[in-house]
Amino acid sequence: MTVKEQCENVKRMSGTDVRKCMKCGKCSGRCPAFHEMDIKPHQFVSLLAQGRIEELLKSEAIWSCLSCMACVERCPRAVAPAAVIEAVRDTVIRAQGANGMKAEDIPPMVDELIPQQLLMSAYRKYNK
Amino acid sequence: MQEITTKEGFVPNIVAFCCNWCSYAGADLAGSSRLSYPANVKIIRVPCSCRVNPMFVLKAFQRGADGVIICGCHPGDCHYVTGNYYTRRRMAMLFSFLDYLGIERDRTRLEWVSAAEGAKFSAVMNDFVAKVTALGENKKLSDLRVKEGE
Amino acid sequence: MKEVESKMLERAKVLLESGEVARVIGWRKGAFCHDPEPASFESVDELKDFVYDYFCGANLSKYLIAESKKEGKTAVFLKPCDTYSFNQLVKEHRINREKIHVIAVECMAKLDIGKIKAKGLSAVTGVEVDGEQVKVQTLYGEAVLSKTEIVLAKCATCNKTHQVKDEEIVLHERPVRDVNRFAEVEALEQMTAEERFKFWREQLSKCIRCNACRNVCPACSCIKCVFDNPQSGVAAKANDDKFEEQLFHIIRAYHVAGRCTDCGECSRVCPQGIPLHLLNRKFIKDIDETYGEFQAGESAEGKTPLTEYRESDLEPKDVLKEGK
Amino acid sequence: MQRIGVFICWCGSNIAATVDVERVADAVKKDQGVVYSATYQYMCSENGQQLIKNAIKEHSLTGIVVGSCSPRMHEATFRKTAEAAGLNSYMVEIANIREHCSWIHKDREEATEKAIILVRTAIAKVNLNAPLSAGESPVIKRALVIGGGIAGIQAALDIAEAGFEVDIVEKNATIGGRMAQIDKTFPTLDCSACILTPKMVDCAQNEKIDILSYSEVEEVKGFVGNFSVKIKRKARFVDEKKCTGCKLCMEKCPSKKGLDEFNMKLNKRPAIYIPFAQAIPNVAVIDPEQCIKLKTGKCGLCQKVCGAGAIDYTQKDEYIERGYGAIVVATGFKPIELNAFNEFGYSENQDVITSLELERIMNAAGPTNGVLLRPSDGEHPKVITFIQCVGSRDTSGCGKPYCSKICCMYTAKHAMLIREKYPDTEVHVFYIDVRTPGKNYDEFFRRAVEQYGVDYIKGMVGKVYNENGKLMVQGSNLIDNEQVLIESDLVVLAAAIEPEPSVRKIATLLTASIDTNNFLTESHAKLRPVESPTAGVYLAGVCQGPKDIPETVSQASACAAKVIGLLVKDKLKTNPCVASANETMCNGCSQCASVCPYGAITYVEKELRVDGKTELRRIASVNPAVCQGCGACTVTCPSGAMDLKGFSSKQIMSEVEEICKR
Repeated sequence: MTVKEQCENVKRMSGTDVRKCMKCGKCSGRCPAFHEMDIKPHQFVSLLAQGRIEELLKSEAIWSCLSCMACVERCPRAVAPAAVIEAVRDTVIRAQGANGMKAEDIPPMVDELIPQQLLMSAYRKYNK
Repeated sequence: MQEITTKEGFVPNIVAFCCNWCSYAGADLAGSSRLSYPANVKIIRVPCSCRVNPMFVLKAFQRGADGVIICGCHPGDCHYVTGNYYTRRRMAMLFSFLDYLGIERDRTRLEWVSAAEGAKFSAVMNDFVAKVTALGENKKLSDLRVKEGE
Repeated sequence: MKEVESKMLERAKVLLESGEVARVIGWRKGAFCHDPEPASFESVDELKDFVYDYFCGANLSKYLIAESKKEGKTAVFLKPCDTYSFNQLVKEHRINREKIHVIAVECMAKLDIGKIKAKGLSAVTGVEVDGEQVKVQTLYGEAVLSKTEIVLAKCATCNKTHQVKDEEIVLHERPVRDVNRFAEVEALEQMTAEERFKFWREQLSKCIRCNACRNVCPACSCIKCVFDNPQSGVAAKANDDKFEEQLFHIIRAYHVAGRCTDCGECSRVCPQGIPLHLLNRKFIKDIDETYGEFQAGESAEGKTPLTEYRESDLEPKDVLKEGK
Repeated sequence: MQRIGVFICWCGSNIAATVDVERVADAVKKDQGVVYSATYQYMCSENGQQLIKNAIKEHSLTGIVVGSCSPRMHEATFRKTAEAAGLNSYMVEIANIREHCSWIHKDREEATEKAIILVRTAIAKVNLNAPLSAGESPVIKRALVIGGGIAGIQAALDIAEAGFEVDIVEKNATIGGRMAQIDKTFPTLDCSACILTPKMVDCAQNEKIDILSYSEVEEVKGFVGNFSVKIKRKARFVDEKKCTGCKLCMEKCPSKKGLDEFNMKLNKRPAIYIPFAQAIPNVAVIDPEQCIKLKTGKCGLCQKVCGAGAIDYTQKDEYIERGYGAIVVATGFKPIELNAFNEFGYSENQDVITSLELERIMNAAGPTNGVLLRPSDGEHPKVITFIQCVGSRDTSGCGKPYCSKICCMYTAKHAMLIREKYPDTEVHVFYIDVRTPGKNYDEFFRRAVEQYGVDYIKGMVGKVYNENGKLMVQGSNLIDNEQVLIESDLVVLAAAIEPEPSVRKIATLLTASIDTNNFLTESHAKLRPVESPTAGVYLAGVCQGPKDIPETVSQASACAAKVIGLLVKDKLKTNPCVASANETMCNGCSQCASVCPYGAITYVEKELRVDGKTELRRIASVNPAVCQGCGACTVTCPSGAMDLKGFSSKQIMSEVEEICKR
């Protein structure tokens, strides 16, 4: 995948329109993991908008994000920084070698307590 | 001009309804910019595209027009605030209905042309004439009746 | 149905006798068993010809335009589908609601004598309906037909319920039909343009401009029709020998678009058997799909789809694209 | 039968080079109604017009067709020509054979043929033309201003200055509006009351101005020049004519639980009160929710102490009806509700306040007599944090998508004033952008930073929370890529502003259009910015869009100029090309009225004689002074009873037919 394709892919996966960002920084203003992040939530949006996906893929911050969604909740422009981080994280996971979850793994996992939807999303998430 | 009805040298007759405030002025601008379009397009000035009654459109076809195009201000720019929104619904429903009757959909068109869009006016007319020419003479709309001995 | 009829008769008598209403609008026996006609009953005496049976398909709502102008109150029997037309006419200020007493009556689907005759039966003297079975008595004996095959086109897809009632006479629960009323329209849409053209050309060529569709249509209630008005520019004149019927039917369908309640009377009365309701249903379907579901006559208030708009409405070319 | 003259213009070579003008004139000579045809080099010239005039007289023409340039160019010219020769100006039709023909076609044969068709189309139309005359409607020489804030005050003063009577309808007990609540104004830092209250007094003293305070518009009928407005005068339980404004009642009133609206509910006020010291009219009002006498029947202290005998507990709402020629809407704004913004803790913390509340706290006549004390404990705050764009530029659905425009400037003002008065205070401002377009505006903002040392932080606050009595403000500092935590004593939110909610009702009453944010829509964003699309209705102040005081005042004066321009006329000429319904064909179905953007169509019950019978019918009636002639109604009318003069169905049909003849 080219950088451009990767960028488009992350944008699509995140479902967020990074051009809507007005660079207010409210996301980073609220982020509880801010100090642990090498790239801050608002920078995820900004760097993705600039197409600097490689920096994001190398970021340690994708592992520090707590997915608390405070940034999504607070954004006045309905941009979702956490979704961008999640999309970058998924991209990294998927690139780490083949499918992370096989169809045959599913039956033993099927437990009445696990929502079907969760399995489906996990399957979608950990596979190419 | 001699009557040419063969498909080969067919020259369609087009009636264009233009609203006074935007599209008629757009047509004027096309004129003053010398942006040509075929002479078989003849414009009728109406105050607003919402003045165009479907009956006018059908009458044109009945009388032998090969294509009818309605031009108005862009949605939101109507001189009368809301006129073209009504036009849009009316014509959307009428055109879809004509299509349902099996009448070629390229014979009707609704376009938004502002007073500044002389080039668009000319381009739209050229394109519309080309499409109608390709369809050939309008037989369907002028007479739907099954003829004796058919 | 007999029970319903006797209850209706009973109510009509009481209303007339008490002077509560000046007249009752219902159906009167015709020359045959299958041609009852709409009638106004002004005295108990006149009620001797009152009838309500499986051939009472006529929509009585349009008569109320004139009746509500008369002195005194008018009672009317309305089937579910008729109440939509009634509402629409109230909305358009054509009927004075206060002067009408609406008695909602059950319908159970009406029969199409044309379809019965098409089954090869003639000289029909009576019918007996038993669920899906219809026993048809004729001078030449009895035959049993399937009801589905001989109901009026408008009843075949009807799931309407009473929208207006001042009182009701409903004794049986009507089965809910699981049918798509747009199936025929969809079938036409699936055809090629040429096939559609051929279909409509054949159909509309049958038109003899008898104006029955216009006269029966509750939405076509103009005091003066454009086709009768030389000022309109569309009134038929001797030199209009082309495209005349088509123009008439297109304009008619357009004029009732957003107002047509799909009562199906146009097709019922057409002596040439033209499926005129398929013209109106196309508009209904397009409106539903493009501007959101809308049933004319469901309310006696509010705008109709063609007298309102949204800034985000589709362009005509996109409506065509969305369709076929 | 018409007698039509056809005049084909060469337009020098503009037309004549491509169109054989003689052939055109010749071709139509025998057309229906045509009795004369001619060509001329420049038909619009003095000589060309003379040619037309002479022909009209010599040939007793009843209609003319001019084949020339676009009607948008010279239709008015030729109409005047016709009128000068005694022919009704609407008996003129133009065939556009320049812009729509000679200029776009190269082939002379083709262009000539088309020109003939275009001229014939115009002939077909003129055959059906009927003389039209512009109607006249009288103008009531009185204006109504809805809203008594600075916009309404300015508009009223300007209109009165020109000698016209003006009524100001204000829903509150006093005029003054939001500006009266403001402490100082940017960028000059004048005291707001010092510049506003003299204007309020001018209004009260101007004999042309009638202030209807504590009143609301209930109903509007009529049209430009001729509005009839029903106004509700709410019961204030105090006789306006008798009350001297001595305030003795306020002292004696035992019910002191009402929240002082003027001070943004930061303190209490008695049940009988005058909103503020310089109120106009300076008359008390009783809050029926708080008044013991009105609620229980016992008390009546104010009546006892009132020397003027002004108190009247039996007062009822009254309705008055007045006529106006023009209406100015100046309903103003309010700050948005902040309930949706939990992150700033406005509802939980008393010391999180809005900027308008701060204005009152800073004001000498405010709840703290102008001393900066925080609401919770009356302590002097040492660290103050301002947050801009609270609810502005917000597309998430919580706030408003637009920029409220005034917040950057007033925040700079507040920051500066605090730093000046209390130099020991630390002031931080969180900003997304600082927007300061305006004369001396950026200089003003820079002064706050450079001269007063206000700390501007580029970033936004994510959370405000209370920790041990301190307000912890957590936000981002994007310049330093840091997350900051500021321990503050007071947090001030620059809340977005929105149109005063009552404007919706006003817009409906006036059939004035309103946008999705409840701002009234102007007729043209650039060229008619103070006029509503509804004729005779004008817009001033924030009801049309966010703006500051100088802009509001300019707009109000512009409105006044428009109103004066209207009121000086004794009669208004109306466009004769309007819709009208044929009574005998009208169904009265109301469909036409539902598409009319101007509310020009009403219904009347009328007795008609049809076929020898008399019938009472409901019939559409178009007000020609209001109708603008778009024709939307004509297509909605199924019976064709509704038609448009000058563009009748029959005329358009005849044009269609002519074109289709080829």
